[in-house]
Amino acid sequence: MANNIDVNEVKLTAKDFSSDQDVRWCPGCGDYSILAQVQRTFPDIGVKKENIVWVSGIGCSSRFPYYMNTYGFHSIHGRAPAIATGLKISRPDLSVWVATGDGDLMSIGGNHFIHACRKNIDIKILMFNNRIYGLTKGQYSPTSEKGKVTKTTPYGSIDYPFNPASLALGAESTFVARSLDRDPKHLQSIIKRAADHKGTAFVEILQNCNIFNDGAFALLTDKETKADHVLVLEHSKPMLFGKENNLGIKLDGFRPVVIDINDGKHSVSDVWVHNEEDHHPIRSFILAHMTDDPKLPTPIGIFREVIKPTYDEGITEQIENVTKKKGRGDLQKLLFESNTWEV
Amino acid sequence: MANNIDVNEVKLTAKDFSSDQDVRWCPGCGDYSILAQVQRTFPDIGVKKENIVWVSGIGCSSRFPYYMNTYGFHSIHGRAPAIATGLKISRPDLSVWVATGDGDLMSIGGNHFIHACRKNIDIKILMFNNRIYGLTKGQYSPTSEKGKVTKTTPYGSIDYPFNPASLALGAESTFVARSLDRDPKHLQSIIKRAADHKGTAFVEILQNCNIFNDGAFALLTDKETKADHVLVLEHSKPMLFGKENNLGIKLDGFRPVVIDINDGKHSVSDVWVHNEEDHHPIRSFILAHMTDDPKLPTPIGIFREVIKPTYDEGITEQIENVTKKKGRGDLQKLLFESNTWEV
Amino acid sequence: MEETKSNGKTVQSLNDVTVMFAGDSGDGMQLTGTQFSNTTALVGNDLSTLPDYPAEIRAPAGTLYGVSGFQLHFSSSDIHTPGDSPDVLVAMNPAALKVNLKNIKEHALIIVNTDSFDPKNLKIAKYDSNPLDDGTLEGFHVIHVPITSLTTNALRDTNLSIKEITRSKNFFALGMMYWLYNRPVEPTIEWIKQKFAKNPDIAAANEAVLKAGYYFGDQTELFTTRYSVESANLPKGVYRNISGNEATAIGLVTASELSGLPLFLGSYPITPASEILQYLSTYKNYGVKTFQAEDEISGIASAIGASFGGSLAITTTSGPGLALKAEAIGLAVMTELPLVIINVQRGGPSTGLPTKTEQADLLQAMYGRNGEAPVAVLAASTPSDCFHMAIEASRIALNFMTPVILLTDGYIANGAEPWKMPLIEELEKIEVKFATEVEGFFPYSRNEKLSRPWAKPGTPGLEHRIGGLEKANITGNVSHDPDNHDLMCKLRTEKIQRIQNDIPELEVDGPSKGDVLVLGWGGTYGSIREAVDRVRKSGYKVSQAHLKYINPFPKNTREVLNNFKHILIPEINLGQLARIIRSEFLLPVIQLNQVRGLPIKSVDIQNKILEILGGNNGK
Amino acid sequence: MEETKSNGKTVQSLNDVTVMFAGDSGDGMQLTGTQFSNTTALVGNDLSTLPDYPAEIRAPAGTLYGVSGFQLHFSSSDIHTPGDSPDVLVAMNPAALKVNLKNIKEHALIIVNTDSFDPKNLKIAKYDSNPLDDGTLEGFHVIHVPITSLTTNALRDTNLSIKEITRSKNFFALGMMYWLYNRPVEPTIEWIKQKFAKNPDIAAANEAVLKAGYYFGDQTELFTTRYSVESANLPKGVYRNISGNEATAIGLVTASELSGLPLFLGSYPITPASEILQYLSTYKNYGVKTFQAEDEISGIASAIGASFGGSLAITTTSGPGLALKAEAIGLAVMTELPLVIINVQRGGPSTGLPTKTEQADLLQAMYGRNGEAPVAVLAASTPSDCFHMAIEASRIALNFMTPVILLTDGYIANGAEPWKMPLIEELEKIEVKFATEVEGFFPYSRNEKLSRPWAKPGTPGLEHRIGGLEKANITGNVSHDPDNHDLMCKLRTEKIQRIQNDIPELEVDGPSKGDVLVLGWGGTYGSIREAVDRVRKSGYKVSQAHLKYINPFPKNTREVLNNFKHILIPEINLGQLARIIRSEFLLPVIQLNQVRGLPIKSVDIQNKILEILGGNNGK
Ligand SMILES: Cc1ncc(C[n+]2csc(CCOP(=O)(O)OP(=O)(O)O)c2C)c(N)n1
Ligand SMILES: Cc1ncc(C[n+]2csc(CCOP(=O)(O)OP(=O)(O)O)c2C)c(N)n1
Ligand code: SF4
Ligand code: SF4
Ligand SMILES: [Mg+2]
Ligand SMILES: [Mg+2]
Repeated sequence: MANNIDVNEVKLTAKDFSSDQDVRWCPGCGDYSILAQVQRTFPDIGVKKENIVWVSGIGCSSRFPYYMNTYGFHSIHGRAPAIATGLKISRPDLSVWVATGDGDLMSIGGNHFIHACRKNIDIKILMFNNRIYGLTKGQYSPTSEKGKVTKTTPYGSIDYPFNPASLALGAESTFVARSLDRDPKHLQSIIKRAADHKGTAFVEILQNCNIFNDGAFALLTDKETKADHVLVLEHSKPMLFGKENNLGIKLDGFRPVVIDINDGKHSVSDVWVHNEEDHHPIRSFILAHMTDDPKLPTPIGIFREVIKPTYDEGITEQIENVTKKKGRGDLQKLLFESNTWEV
Repeated sequence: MANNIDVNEVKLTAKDFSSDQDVRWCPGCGDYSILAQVQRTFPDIGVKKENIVWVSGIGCSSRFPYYMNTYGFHSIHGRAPAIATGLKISRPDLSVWVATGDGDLMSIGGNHFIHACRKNIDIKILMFNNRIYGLTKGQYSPTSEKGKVTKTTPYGSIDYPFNPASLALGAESTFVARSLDRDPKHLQSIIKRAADHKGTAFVEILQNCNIFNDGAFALLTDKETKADHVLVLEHSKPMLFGKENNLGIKLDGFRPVVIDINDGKHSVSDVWVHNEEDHHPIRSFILAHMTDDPKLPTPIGIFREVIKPTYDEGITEQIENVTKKKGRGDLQKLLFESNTWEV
Repeated sequence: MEETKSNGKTVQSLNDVTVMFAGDSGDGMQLTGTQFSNTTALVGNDLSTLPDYPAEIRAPAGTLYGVSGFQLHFSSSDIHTPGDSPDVLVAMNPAALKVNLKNIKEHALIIVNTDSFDPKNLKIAKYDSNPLDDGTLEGFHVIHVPITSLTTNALRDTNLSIKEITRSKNFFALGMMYWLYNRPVEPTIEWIKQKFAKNPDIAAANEAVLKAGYYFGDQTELFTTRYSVESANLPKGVYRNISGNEATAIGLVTASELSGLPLFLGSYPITPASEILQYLSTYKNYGVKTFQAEDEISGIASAIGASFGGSLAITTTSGPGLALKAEAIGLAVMTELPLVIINVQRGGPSTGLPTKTEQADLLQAMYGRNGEAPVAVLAASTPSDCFHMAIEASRIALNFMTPVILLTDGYIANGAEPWKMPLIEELEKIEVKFATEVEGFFPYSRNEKLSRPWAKPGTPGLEHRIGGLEKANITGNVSHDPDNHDLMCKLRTEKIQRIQNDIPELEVDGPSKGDVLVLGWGGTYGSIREAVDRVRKSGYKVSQAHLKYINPFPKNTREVLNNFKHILIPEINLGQLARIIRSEFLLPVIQLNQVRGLPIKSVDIQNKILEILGGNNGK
Repeated sequence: MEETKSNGKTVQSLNDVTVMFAGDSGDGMQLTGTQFSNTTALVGNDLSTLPDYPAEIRAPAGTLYGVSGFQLHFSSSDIHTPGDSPDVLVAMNPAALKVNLKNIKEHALIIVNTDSFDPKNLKIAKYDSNPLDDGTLEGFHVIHVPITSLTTNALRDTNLSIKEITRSKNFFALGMMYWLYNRPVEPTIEWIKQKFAKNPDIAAANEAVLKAGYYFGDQTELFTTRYSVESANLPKGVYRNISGNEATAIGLVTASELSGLPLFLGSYPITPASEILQYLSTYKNYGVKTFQAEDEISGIASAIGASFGGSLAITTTSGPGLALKAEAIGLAVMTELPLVIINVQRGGPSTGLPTKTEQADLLQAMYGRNGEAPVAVLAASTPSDCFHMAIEASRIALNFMTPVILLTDGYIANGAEPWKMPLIEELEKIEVKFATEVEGFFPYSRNEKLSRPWAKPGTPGLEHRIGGLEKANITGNVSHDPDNHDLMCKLRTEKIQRIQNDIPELEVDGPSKGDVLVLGWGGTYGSIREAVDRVRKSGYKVSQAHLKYINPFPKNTREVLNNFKHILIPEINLGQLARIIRSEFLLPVIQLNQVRGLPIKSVDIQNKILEILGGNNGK
């Protein structure tokens, strides 16, 4: 792990990360898988259990910390990024994770989210996107598709959804990724990469709420359809997908289009090669906006990772510099420093 | 004006839009010019004075409504977009404008801003970006450059600023533009275009705060430097700039670079042609991120304009449809409609 | 209790019964309870309900925290609470039995679904041995019914899956209860047909199971007695069963109609208030505009914008949401715009007990803002009273150009009671006059109510600016003048005070002078009323007064209170009204405070009254 | 008033003087006032200041609303307020004269900059004729000084621009006042040299002008009398002049040192609290971390995060910001994390009068949250008291694992007074013990203070989860149990109550029994103290008690109050402490309420006391 955080001596197992609390999600909820993948991954991120903190807001997803045998804080709706920010700044030695939902992070918590991204606060944000408010029983969320019929939109919603990756990129997040509750291996790899990233890591996890929005991502997870609808991004590899891995993404100007590399007209060399390390945000913005076009597959994987100093590094460095220059503060001096007189 | 709003019969003048209140900004403040350009433009936007409402938050910039002889609401810090949203949805017949600052809109008001963009609420947002908190006397703002020394950052700020256009585009704003307090003509043209846009119009106005951040945009406004540092975007025109209009923007992949069309190696046909109507957000995102690169000029003008149904249109249409289907609601029926019995 | 014979079974006539349907959250207990309530209402009983569901959406099957309950009290006479303790418990699984056992009456009737008492479920419910045969239930009247098997049996010839079949077992229980309490199955069959119109197989199955349950009651030897509860002697009129949230929603639409103003709701979902937003979003053809905002602040801010635009503007929320709206309420106070803020109180502090009831937001409603920022505070007392109080809140907001906070709570919001509906034409109109005259228009001039003119955008010549900075009296310009500020603070306070002239006096139920007055507010009405009734029945004199207007208090409040030696204030908080009464009237009051997330039990109030009266408990 | 002669002028010795420096916001009046204060402190007077500046940053020159004032009261004896009305007004322009005229003493000395009384400025100040010669100033002792020309004269040989030259005219006024009140110019010269180290031309010019003003005083015939105010008899020690905001900041750093915990401040700028954030951001080498958040909610949320991580966590704000923090304060209550919330009160409601003082957030601090969410509430009484109360707030937060709201206000935050500084080593340490033992660790177990253990992340074996849902007693697991909730609500309340054991008793200044006790809280201390002193000097008996701990009250509060026939509570609100006292102790209290954005005048309190005592006003 790229962090300045203590590493483990003893190898832990997934079970070590499981708390003694009953898991209270609905049977069949995608959150179970996310929990399992985190628990499976965490022994490998090289951080001691006691140095990990999970912070969450309110929502089904935000119950997550209760089930992790680490430090945890189930806070109030939307504020997890802000709480995590204060925790990380004050305790750079901790590995700070945020578990949140599409409502928690993108609705009420939107401002804290974009500011965390902007400041490159070294926290990892896993957003469980089920495109619905689960805990409050099925109102539409800012990621619900337009026209959605829910309890608060009996005639269909009229607002356009956020594109979470686009919003994160617009706010300059240094790590933007997407994964699926139903693709355990992929999800594990992304969690691991988020852990390794030094800076704000935003991971959108498409998650099925089988009670209020069942099948929202069926196209991407059903055996028959997923190969044709999911594009797995891999660094420095051409963007290929499809049942026979014959489909590729080609760039037509800024617009990605689908080509068939076996149609005689195209070849793999026409296919756009993924580069997650591109510092310029445009490439990742194109990837983020692929979901605007129903003809394109949905990319999963790491859209981009950029390394730049984090906020906590900055503040630590500044304190060191000032202290070097002025010496460690002496309180009595502070009091007596200006315009004093004696009686 | 493309809006469904009553048009004027009598031609008004700038003076008609000036209220009886003393203008209380500091002498020399860039806000004066913005006010003047708005007052000069408004007789031409074709909306009756009484059908215009200015809503603002708190800040020097947010004093704006007091000086406009229209309806006005000087509200609380950060909430202007939300108040304007309720006003516009409930009164689609009004032309609703938001005057705000970089702190008001991008700090405390960030969430309302991105949600207004996402929902395509038909309001016009003029953000006076002086990269500082003026009214509270000089703390840094979310648009202040990194390393900025201010009252709250005596050793320099450590956070990265927002790129306002990038944030607006990430949140899917349908109209994104930038102008300068010190370029009256340009500013007038942009205000006019914002008025004409049906949907959320976001206009960043770079504004000099001569008290707390004097000269922040000097490069872009000083006679000697501006030609080389400002790129004026014009629809379907090649992006040329420079004292002799000999410099152009060429696209190198996704990256804009500066070329000299008179250097013998390049010609005007190498220059990227602006298309503000491009529906795909990538082009405008590249423009927004030109300010990341100090070698590039700062674009002003309209980054993009996209037309799609607004929220208020959606809600009006839905009400009409439902009413057509079910008939205008009858309250007595509503009461008696379900499971009644008589005693 | 009369007894007659019918169909070989004894028929016992009861005055009132409290039934608890309890099962897994997936067992459909809320639906069962609601159907039983509706049918019970149709047969003319008075009734009161208390749904109680877990915070989890679908807690894992069989767990104690996953138990969902629906308590229902019905009677042949006037009643006011869902009953302190159930006479009958229908327990669909061991967890439901365990959770409710401590709360049911001695000798209560317990109907259990024996099929679910298998080792797995017993273990999940943390039973070491089977309570059905280890003596746990001694003293109760227990009836063992293999509900799951009987349901499966009834549907063995259908093509439904096992999952679908077992899901309909609640209808078996419902049918059985219909038989037991002598109610018709037809209304529910009607409902099933409508509800599952698109799925006739399921409709047919549910109907079959419902009937199977009913016939099982009739034929089994397990039931030797059948009960009848005569219809209550309610005032003449057309009734429906209504919950507080629905009544609130309808009340708001009614206020919109009475005032002639379009309704705008800006809101963010939160339990237990979301339903008001949900109901209102279905009323599009009443011209209602609902806006699901990005958060509570935007919810109220959008409503303030709509109010500025001339709508009847509403925002709805619950506790933590009200906290978030505090700053914006202050803006509405300063700009003197009409605004109705509805707070459905739930258990706090913080996220607290989100699905439980409480009355602990009164002081927040009164004082939870910076500066001297008085608003009107109202509280609804029963589910159907929410209708009237929603209209009252709107009327006061519009007449006095002020924010009004209407407090309801989780109990009356989710609970239901029969409601004699009004005729709309008989309701009083709400007069609203927008300013239109340019001559003499000043945004902060005032009428005799101290209310300022409302000039909405679009009115030529009345262009003006308002905002959160202190306003100069009359002109409404920004003013930093010290004396003006003092004056304006006092004017705003006095305006709220003058609402006293426009609200009913505080009524006393019982003698207007005496030893004990039980003073309540909001959702405790029923519990207090029932306690007072019972104490009176045992021959004591006691009076009740219930505050629905808290800021300002009704004009005669001091007079009412001064006429009693003791004032008892029961509240589901640590004494918030008591605090206000003490400071307002300098009267020592006796408090009864329980903060248990549940309605206060009538019996506890009853005992407290008797204690004050000096009688021994319960005599 | 002794008189002596010196240098051909009479020297009159005064006990105390109140001076008002007033001019355009660009005229540097705040700087002038501050310099005069500092020098006055150095010569050993007691003093108290009241800066008063417009909400506008640089209001257009010459306007009435653009006037900036600095009032300063200094004395040879103990004083407590910036003075009710100035004895001397230095008016740099017509607007400054007009704004202050109604407030100065009869026969006051007025020094005017005659150069600025030109037609343009007179018009902007809305004077129809020149007040210097139309009789307006009759009865005052007016001294005409062409300050601008004299300044220009003094600098005619420099290379400075006209703008630079006129900008230094405030130093002329300052020099003149130094001469008039017999204070040395050297400290200011020192300061000028430091301040303008990088700009020696400006430094030289300012020094020259300062001296020019001084000599002008000496040589002109306009002044026939010079005044001297002897140094006050202050307790021995090292002093500095300190404002409330600076004292708060230093107090917090001190608390960090005393507790051994790193300081974290999460805050969002807001007048008049921003300075605390600004001061703390300069203390990087004390390990202080300041985080300028995106809004007030993030300010407190980040502090809660830091508190969970084991820091001494602070958030600072003013009224509207406190409203925004309400929900998160509830979270800190439920999670029982130490947190200091500092609210520098300003004029409300809503944006109100952002640069003025007020005491109207007391009820918000007490009750402005959903549910039963008690926190400790403290209030500082004077600028230097902010230092002590910041430490007290930190101590209570850390010892009781609770949020503490410390109230200060714009007046004491911006005002300054001489402060006898403590020796750090003599201050009591704040004991903090983090949990480390795995054995027997339960997140919600409690010690005798009812405080729960603080186990910070990084401690092996103590991994645990907290949150905003109701907690089970001891284990801290989520609990929906009714009885547990009731218990926890009561435990949280009792915990705050137990703070009584750890705070000083309420002291009575004056007889502990009597007719009148003047009870105050927070920033009114000085006004009350001065009023009480004066009433006593006229031979009456009156006592004073000042509450710095409001929730809980000191243990002996009831006893103190019961010993007096009348309790007078002066407040800069509509009676917020009065309301609490009435409900808490059922005592009728007499209120004196002014909401004028300014400190209450001592004379008004004095008159009220006399009225209660039955004396005719002022005897
Ligand atoms: C201040 C506040 N507002 C509203 C709520 C109600 N609330 C709880 S969770 C939630 C939405 C949750 O949606 P999401 O974050 O998508 O989580 P999910 O349940 O879908 O996992 C809402 C609106 C609350 N608890 N607090
Ligand atoms: C809730 C709240 N928080 C903080 C403030 C203090 N405040 C007033 S204006 C402002 C920032 C203004 O910055 P900006 O929007 O950039 O406006 P400018 O003055 O620079 O035009 C702040 C922090 C406030 N009035 N209300
Ligand atoms: S409601 Fe949806 S998101 Fe919530 S636990 Fe159930 S299935 Fe999961
Ligand atoms: S402080 Fe800056 S932004 Fe504000 S009025 Fe003055 S110059 Fe303009
Ligand atoms: Mg969700
Ligand atoms: Mg600004």
